[in-house]
Amino acid sequence: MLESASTIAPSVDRIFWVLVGLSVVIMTVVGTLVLSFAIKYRAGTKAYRGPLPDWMSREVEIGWTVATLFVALFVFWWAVSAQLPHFLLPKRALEIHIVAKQWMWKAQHPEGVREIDALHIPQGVPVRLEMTSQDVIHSFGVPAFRIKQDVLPGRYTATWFEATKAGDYHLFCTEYCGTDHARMTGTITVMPPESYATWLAAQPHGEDLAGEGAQLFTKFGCSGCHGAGARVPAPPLAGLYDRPVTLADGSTVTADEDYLRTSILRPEAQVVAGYPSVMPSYQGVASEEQVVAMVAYIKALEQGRSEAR
Amino acid sequence: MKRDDGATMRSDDTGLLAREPGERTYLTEGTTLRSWLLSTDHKRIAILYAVSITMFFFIGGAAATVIRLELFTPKGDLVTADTYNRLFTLHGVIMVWFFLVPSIPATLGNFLLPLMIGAKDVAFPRLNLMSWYLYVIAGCFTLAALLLGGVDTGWTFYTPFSTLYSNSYVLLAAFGIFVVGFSSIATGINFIATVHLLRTKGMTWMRLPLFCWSMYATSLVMVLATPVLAMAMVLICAERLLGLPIFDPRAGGDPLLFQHLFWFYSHPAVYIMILPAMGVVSEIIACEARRRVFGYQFMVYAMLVIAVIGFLVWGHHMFVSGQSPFASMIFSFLSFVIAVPSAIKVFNWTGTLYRGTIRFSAPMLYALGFVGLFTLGGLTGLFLASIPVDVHLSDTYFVVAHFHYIMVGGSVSAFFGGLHFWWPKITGRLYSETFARSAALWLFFGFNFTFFPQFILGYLGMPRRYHEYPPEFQVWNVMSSTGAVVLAVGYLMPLFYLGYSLFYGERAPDNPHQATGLEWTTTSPPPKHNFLVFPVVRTEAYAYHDWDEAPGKADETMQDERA
Amino acid sequence: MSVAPPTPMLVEPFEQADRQHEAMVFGLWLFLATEILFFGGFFFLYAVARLQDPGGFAVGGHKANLLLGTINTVLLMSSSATLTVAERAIKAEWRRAARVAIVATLILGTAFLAVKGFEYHEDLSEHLFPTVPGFPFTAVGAIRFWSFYWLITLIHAVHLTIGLAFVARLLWLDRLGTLGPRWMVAEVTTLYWHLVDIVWLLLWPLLYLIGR
Amino acid sequence: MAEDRPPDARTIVLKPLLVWAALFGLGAISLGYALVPGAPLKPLLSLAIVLVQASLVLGAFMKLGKASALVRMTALIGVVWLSFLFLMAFADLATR
Repeated sequence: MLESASTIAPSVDRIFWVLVGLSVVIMTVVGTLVLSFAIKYRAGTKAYRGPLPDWMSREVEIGWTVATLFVALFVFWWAVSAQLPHFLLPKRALEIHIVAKQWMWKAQHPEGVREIDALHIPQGVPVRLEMTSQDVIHSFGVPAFRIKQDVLPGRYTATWFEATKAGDYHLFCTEYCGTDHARMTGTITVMPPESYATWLAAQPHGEDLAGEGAQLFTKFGCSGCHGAGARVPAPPLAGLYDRPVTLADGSTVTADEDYLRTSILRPEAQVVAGYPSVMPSYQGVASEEQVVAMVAYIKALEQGRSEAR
Repeated sequence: MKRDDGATMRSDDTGLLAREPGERTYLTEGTTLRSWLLSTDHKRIAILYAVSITMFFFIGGAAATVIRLELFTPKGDLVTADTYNRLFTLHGVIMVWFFLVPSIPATLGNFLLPLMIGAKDVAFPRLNLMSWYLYVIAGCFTLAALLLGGVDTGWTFYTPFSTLYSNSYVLLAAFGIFVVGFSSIATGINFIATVHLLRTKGMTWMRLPLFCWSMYATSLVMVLATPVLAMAMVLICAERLLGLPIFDPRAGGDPLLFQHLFWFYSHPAVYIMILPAMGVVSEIIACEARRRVFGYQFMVYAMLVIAVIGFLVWGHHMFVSGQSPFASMIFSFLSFVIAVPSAIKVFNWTGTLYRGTIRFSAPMLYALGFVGLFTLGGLTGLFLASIPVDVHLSDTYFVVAHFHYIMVGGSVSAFFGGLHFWWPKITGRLYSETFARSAALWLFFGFNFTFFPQFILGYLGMPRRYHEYPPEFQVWNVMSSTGAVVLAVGYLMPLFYLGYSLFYGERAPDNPHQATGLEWTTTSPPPKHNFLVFPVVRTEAYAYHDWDEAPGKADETMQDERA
Repeated sequence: MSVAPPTPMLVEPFEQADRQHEAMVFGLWLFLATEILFFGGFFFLYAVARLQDPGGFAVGGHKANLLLGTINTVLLMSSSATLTVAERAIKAEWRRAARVAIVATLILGTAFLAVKGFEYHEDLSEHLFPTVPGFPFTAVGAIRFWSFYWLITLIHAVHLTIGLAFVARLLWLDRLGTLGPRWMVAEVTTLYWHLVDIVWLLLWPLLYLIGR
Repeated sequence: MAEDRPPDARTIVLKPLLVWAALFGLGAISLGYALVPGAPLKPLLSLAIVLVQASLVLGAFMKLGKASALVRMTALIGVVWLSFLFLMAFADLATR
């Protein structure tokens, strides 16, 4: 059957096979009852057909209804409790940025390596995927890891997994996205950490992601306002990532990747309190990959160092 | 052909439309095309609907056959990617809105509801005719969209693909669906008013046959869910026609907003498709097992609970779409709760068979097939309601198998069962039982052969809407495709023997199955105003035997009355 | 003056007047429930857009033409009142008063559409349509406000035009002289009209009073 | 559906005009309050006034109060089902 190559795969499979078992039991119960009644009470047989036995009464019906409800709620509790740990994204994880485009996947490693329709990751290391789409809704689905997450245009969606077995696994786009939806596939290559490191070093790459972001930071003129000696009033970016920010309309939001991306592309949507809304929108100016690089740079500022890890 | 319980029948063949010369039935009321196309008789409108949905059923079925032929091979070699996308969209749109949603309510419901509650006609006969014309107009728009080039958005019309990136005839199709929505709203309003206001003397709520309850519950869902679909389609048309950036992500539009509005209709829509099937199956099983329905009140409350909670569970279509974990957990919880009423119904159908006198007529085969397939379909729904398993199975062939088990295994086989069960009442003719039974068995195996392999494909991870797939999935796809060919042939069979029975079939007596129900107390086919003398109801529905009596005894008394 | 309304003309399946009356009112209210859900979906869209970017929304909303909006609200309120007068006059068989009240409703309704048309002309001259090149706003909230404004007012205007057609039908029935016995049709038409009025009563503050 | 008193000029013309005046007054209050700069809770108050206006139209013009229980239930169901859409959709939108 399907290999289970991630930490959550066994728990998903356990629920799946228990539900298969439950279904087989219920199907056999209903099947045998229907078949035996059909044979025993078919027209022409001399089986006893008196009034219903008194145990088959209202109370029995209420009984098995409540029993069914109890089984259903048990399965619900079990499924949710298995899913809860997966909802929380691990903080210490290898961050891969995925940009989906009509009919191809583009991956960016923090070290600046870029891959198309392929993703090399180390075994045994939790990997966090920050994903966005340049056009329509796609979906990052890896059956072997039992994970799937729609990739939405206009915002970041994230999921994570930790691969446990080395090898090549299918990557499918599992949300209909147009003509070549069926060809928007790729392979995830899980490698032992050492061979991942050698593979990484062998890849041709210039600056790492945050470094690339730094170059773009100056190229797009962000440093003019947000830089060290700027005279124009602009919110400071050092140490901004993951901190609460109070907005002009009084609400506070945490400065996660989504906030940083929206502030770059649609600055007037979330104006910081105490600052005029003068920042120009970079929608259409900076591509998604460039925004990803700049967001990585701003996050890197948090440790007060300009280059990445 | 004699029914196996020896009911006598006159088989003199006096023309197509009536039993004796000069007998006036709703068929003899006018034979011009105009008398059919402008008739406000609920029975004629039912037949108009039956003809038009059969046409759409075969258009949708043809698309499905080409899809399955394409999936014989891993490489996309029969049709291009774009044609394949337009084929499965055509299959989805036609089958959902132009066959399944109207199939049982608009044909059997229209024909039988007034008969079963002892009324002359539905509450608003002209609105009923307008409902069919809305359906026809919508059909023209959708067929125009398909003939001009088709739609490639999938039947779900997800934005921003449907609004910004698709250059197919989305506008025409969306307007077609907007109009067919009003057709089902009109039918829904009609049925609710009819059940409330036109029940005959003695027909209290708790004496209503379960088919009428299913029509009532379905109409509630049709009336309350369809407006939001109409609104979603207006939004798509507005964005494509006027360019208003409602779902445009660059202008802050949230693609999930459309999904919420779409699924707010589309999940109740699947209950629109299954509730009538439950009503038909309850009628058939009670009659063919000669027993009162086990737990009648539980069956009624189960249908009403399904109709209401059906509006609160739509989020289980969006577990992986970027919905908040909190909302996913709430929708998952409510999806588990709604599984319980369906379970009650399956237990009660099985309970009805206990100590019955079961006859295996063709309708009964379809009904028993329904119980089996609907149970498996419902159980796989539990898989998809639990979040971790749904994350793995979402948008794979597991989902395709799940909803085909409910819609085709459940709703279509119940529709065929109902069509066969009431065929003598509708047409006044008897069909050949041997052909009908073999077709039922053929369809049962063809269906399982087609869709069970898709559960396995789904677990292995084959995504939906793929015309090219990795080679390791080919085994199951070939199995499913051969099954589909068997199924397609199976669906042609009823056309022949039912068509044959129309012209050369035996004349049907008023009550060939000795069923209880007001529709069987009038002639078949019934006169224009249904009853020569309006019946008064004194007993509960399905009074096949007294409470403290065995079913066998009641049969003899019924025979004596008849002879 | 007859105490009860005139004996109604009975239609197909109904034999008693009160059953037919109950059926018509109940059937119409079922349709009004679908209208509530249909417009409700748009107000849901409004709520999401406004909560997403309240500031931009208010900035966009400020440019809506308050004067014309208020005039329209008064026009529609008055048309509801005149149509109620008409309906009660029909039941009391005051045919002349009914005819005057129906004509008044038609005039008020058409006036509403005229003012609306003029307002659209004003808005377009100020490029207040999101895709028109000179659209003065870039804020997301403002873009969404104006797309909602055009969408909902056009749909409301379509509903109003259909309502006007049905009210005009009453005038036609009166000319045929059958309006008295068909007072139920008049009552049902007024129910639809009042819902269109209520939708506008809710729309007016949402479109014109925000950002003031 | 006989009126309780014989219908005369009072019920046919005067009452609707009174209701119209009430609607007009409420609209004026809503407009006035909205134009006061810096007044708190403007949206809340305007919606509350709309609620009063709507119930006036429903009660006086549409006679929902005198309608049968079935009809009143239908009107209620329309609003209750709409609240399903708002509640469940905002369960997602508000907690994202």
